[in-house]
Amino acid sequence: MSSVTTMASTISDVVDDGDSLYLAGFTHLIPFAAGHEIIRTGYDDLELIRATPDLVYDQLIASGCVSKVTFSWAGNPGVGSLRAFRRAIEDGVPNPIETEEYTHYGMVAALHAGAADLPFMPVRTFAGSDLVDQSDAIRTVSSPYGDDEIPVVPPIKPDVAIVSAQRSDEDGNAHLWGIPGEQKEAALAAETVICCVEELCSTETIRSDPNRTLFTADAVDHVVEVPYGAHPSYAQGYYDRDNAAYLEWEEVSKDHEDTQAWLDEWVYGVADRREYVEKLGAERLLDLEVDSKYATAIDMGDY
Amino acid sequence: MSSVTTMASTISDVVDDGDSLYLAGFTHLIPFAAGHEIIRTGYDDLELIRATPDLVYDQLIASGCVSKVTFSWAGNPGVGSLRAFRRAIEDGVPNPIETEEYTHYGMVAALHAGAADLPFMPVRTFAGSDLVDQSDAIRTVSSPYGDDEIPVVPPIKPDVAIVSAQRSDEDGNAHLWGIPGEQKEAALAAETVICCVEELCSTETIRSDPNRTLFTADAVDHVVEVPYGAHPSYAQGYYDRDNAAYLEWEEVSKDHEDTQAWLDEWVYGVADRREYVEKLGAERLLDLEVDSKYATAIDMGDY
Amino acid sequence: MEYTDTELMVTAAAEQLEDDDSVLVGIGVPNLACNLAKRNHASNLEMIYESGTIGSNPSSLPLSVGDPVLASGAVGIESMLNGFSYYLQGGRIDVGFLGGAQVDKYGNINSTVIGDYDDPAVRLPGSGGACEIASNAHRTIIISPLEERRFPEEADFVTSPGYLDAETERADLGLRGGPDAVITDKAIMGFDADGEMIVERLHPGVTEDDVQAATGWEIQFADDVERTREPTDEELRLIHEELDPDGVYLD
Amino acid sequence: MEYTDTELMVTAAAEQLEDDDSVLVGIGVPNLACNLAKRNHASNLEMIYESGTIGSNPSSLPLSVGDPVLASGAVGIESMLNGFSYYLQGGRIDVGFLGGAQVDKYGNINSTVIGDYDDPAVRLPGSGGACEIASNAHRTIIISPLEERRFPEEADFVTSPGYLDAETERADLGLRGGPDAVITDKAIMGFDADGEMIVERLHPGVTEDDVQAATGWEIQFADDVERTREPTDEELRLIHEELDPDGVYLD
Repeated sequence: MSSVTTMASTISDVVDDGDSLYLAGFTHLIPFAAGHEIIRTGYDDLELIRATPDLVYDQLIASGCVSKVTFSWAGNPGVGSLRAFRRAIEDGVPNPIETEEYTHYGMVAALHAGAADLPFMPVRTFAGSDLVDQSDAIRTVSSPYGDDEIPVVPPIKPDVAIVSAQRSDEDGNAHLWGIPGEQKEAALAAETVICCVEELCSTETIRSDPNRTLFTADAVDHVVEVPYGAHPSYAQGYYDRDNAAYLEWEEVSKDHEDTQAWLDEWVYGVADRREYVEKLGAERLLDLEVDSKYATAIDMGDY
Repeated sequence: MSSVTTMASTISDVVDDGDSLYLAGFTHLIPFAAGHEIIRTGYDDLELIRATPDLVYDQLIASGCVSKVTFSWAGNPGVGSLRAFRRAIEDGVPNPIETEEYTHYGMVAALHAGAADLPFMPVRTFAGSDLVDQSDAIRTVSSPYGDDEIPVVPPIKPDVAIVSAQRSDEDGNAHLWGIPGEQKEAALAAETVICCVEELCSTETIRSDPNRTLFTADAVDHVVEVPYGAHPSYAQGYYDRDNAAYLEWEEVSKDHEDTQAWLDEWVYGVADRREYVEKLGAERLLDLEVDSKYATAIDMGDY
Repeated sequence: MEYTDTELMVTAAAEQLEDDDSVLVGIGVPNLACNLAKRNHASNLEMIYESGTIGSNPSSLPLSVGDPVLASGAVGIESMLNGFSYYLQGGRIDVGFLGGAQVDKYGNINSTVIGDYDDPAVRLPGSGGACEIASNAHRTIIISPLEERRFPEEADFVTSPGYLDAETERADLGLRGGPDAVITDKAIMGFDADGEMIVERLHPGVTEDDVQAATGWEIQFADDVERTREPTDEELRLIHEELDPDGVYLD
Repeated sequence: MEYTDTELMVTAAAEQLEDDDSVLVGIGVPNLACNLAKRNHASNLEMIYESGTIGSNPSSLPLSVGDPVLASGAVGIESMLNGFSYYLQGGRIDVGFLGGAQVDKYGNINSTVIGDYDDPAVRLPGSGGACEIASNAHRTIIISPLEERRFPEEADFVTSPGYLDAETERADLGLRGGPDAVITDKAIMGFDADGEMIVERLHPGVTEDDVQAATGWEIQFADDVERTREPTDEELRLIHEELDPDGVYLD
């Protein structure tokens, strides 16, 4: 059972230095608001885990709060590389970071093992790849049914997962539509879960469509309502992906000082997400607006 | 890619004697229409697989077309045992059947392994149970991460799966709501898949809500539109479960001759599902009607 | 007010539940017990069914664990695979209810066969999810009438592990929890440190001899065996007027 | 009509696709190639993205594989876990597209590091889903400009297995399929029976010497090397007017 709180109090209450964090999302519903609050709160020894470190991880790394990144694809989707991530690895700027590397499937299979309390998950990937040699985590098991060996991954259980959905009730029963990525598995694998939503809704709304529920209050410890919390990522049906911002980051992040200046302006320079959105301005918000297109209704029946 | 066909032609085209069949569903959307067509078509060496053999498997067994049942719980839900199933095992009437036994989780994990092409799936069940001794299928694997041994199940890949949904397009992209059971895993694990739907819908309806899609045309070979195809099971939002019929079966099935008489009347005595529904009569259908209760709309956005 | 054995089992089972428990609910007595607890001392009880419905709030009594009334108005619905993987195996179920044809001295349960597996006298339905409930719930509550044939010293077949042979540790086999209570129509039993069943409460009017006569081994009695609390008038009213107005399970 | 290298790569990649193929689509050339094929010879092509969208029918070009335009109007959307488990590993993907910083003689691809893994000259994004695409798709198509630094005899790091060392059998490691074609800006290569890359078509105006000069090993040429077909006017019109009207990938 969870409680509805503000982002600032939730982050400072929940996230301790030394924790492993999973900010979930595959392109969709990436919790930028939470990431920025983590930067403002100030840490220096966080392990960030995530299949697809995105701009938000680049920003966290640039701010100096990260000591390790566990990942499977660290890039700016459709644009290029993550330059702060690379600077940390290639040049130790602002600090060296350790890395642990999976493939996408290896990563989500490991989260599944964490969520389902399995000692390992078998995957038909890694064989023939040098990734095996770089990781003690990836091992093999002989099938007892006469097949050859199959690679396995161990469970990943982050200390904290920050997951998102378009709407949830105050308990954290959450409806998500569009691309779910690994939000569910991250929520179920983590010790403590913060759920960020575009809007709170009634439990009746959730109960009207239980098949839409991606994870239930069981998995959630804190609910934070944070409109536009995913910008420049997007919330399906609420606002568009700000692709221009992803392209801009490629320029901003080329240089460490420019990156710091960006953080000063857009993260340290605002108190919270509301100020960030005000700073974005109405014109940008209007550009990201999307016309409505409702799903065809389904009848659950009044049993 | 699939084609829309009639139940009779589909069953006779697809199901061969000696095949293993999975008629999917957990209480919800059980394909009785397909089961009755299998009885009418006439076989004598089918392997029936399913977590929850229901009345439809009892009827198939009573008709003499079954040589083996692989299952995890063989009962009349909320009522009692499956009496034809028991007669076959305890007394060899109408013919002896072989059995292979799992637990629910073991069964769906085995289907998952079949669907995902894994050589096995680990499960934290079976340890300490005598079920292990009765099955060569359940084995153990040592975790390479220092844990103890964990039981594993092999993949189950039925020759034919008959799955159901409330609606699909002509290609077999299917929307299901309510209890999904193991419909998805069965559809993905089987070699050939027949999808039974209450109604065909446009692809636009499917595309309006892609998160509602339980399985796609990829998995489906034949689509059959068969209203009331699940009776006396139910289709959420379409009609209620006919609990009276489940209670009646407890009486009918006590005696092999009574069971045969029932099959003569309700299966052999009708040409197809339409005649069965006509025979049920309007009053029964009205009793099973359910008032509408629509899910709260979601906006996918017109991107 | 008069009450039946079943009603006493319902109120006794309800007492085993704590507020905020996640319960994997079965049909019959467990369903009534959960709904009773939810209306009294455990308003935050989360009811999950084997069919995958989570937070079900049924407006009428379901016949099976997969009735549509459990899906309509639930807070979530999982596939069997996800339900068993994430809720049971993942450790999110506090309490599971179990029944069976035989319950033995160490809480092992048989719901598979009476007699020989390969040539059974009675072929029972099988495990279903019982083996995983017994293996993965944090605690299990067994519900069964107390009869000698139902409580043999050793079950013909162990479908769902209890405390095994009382020597093997459940944890060594990777098993979570274990049987916590046995609710019968004559007494309520718990388990001692070795995992052997022990009578803790006798129902009103029942003697130790009555219990021993209905048990297939020399059963232990706690030093301070107490009397089971009788259902209150309010509990009986709730059960009859609200939970099972049609008397599906109580007549 | 005039055309660019990229346009030729798009039409050449489109030709590799067959009707009814399920394709795991990447951004850029693969996306344009799939959409072109779908409008021409492969109207039943099923486009699946790594983000889990199935049967996407984007009304505009996505910047990433997870853009909302790929979700809205898809026939289905899977979680990453299900997408990789059931579509890729389950064997439902006929064709996967791959790129990378290095492609070696046997079609092994590096998208991890240039230089030493522990002290890299360039840290690349990593596998993402590339290793599983290379391992599980029934055939893969590699897209890359042909440059000596991009086509070394041996990759600095094998992220995604091709034909390995040409001695180990892919099937012995449990790997499905393998690289089928390499589409570059100078030529199209296939693989011989041993799994070694072999030039099969030269683009118009390109010589064998041009190809050899841009390759890090002595590359084989087929006996009957042909010329790559030029894009037709209709293909170029489709690409420019319908598929990439804003010139996102083609300018």
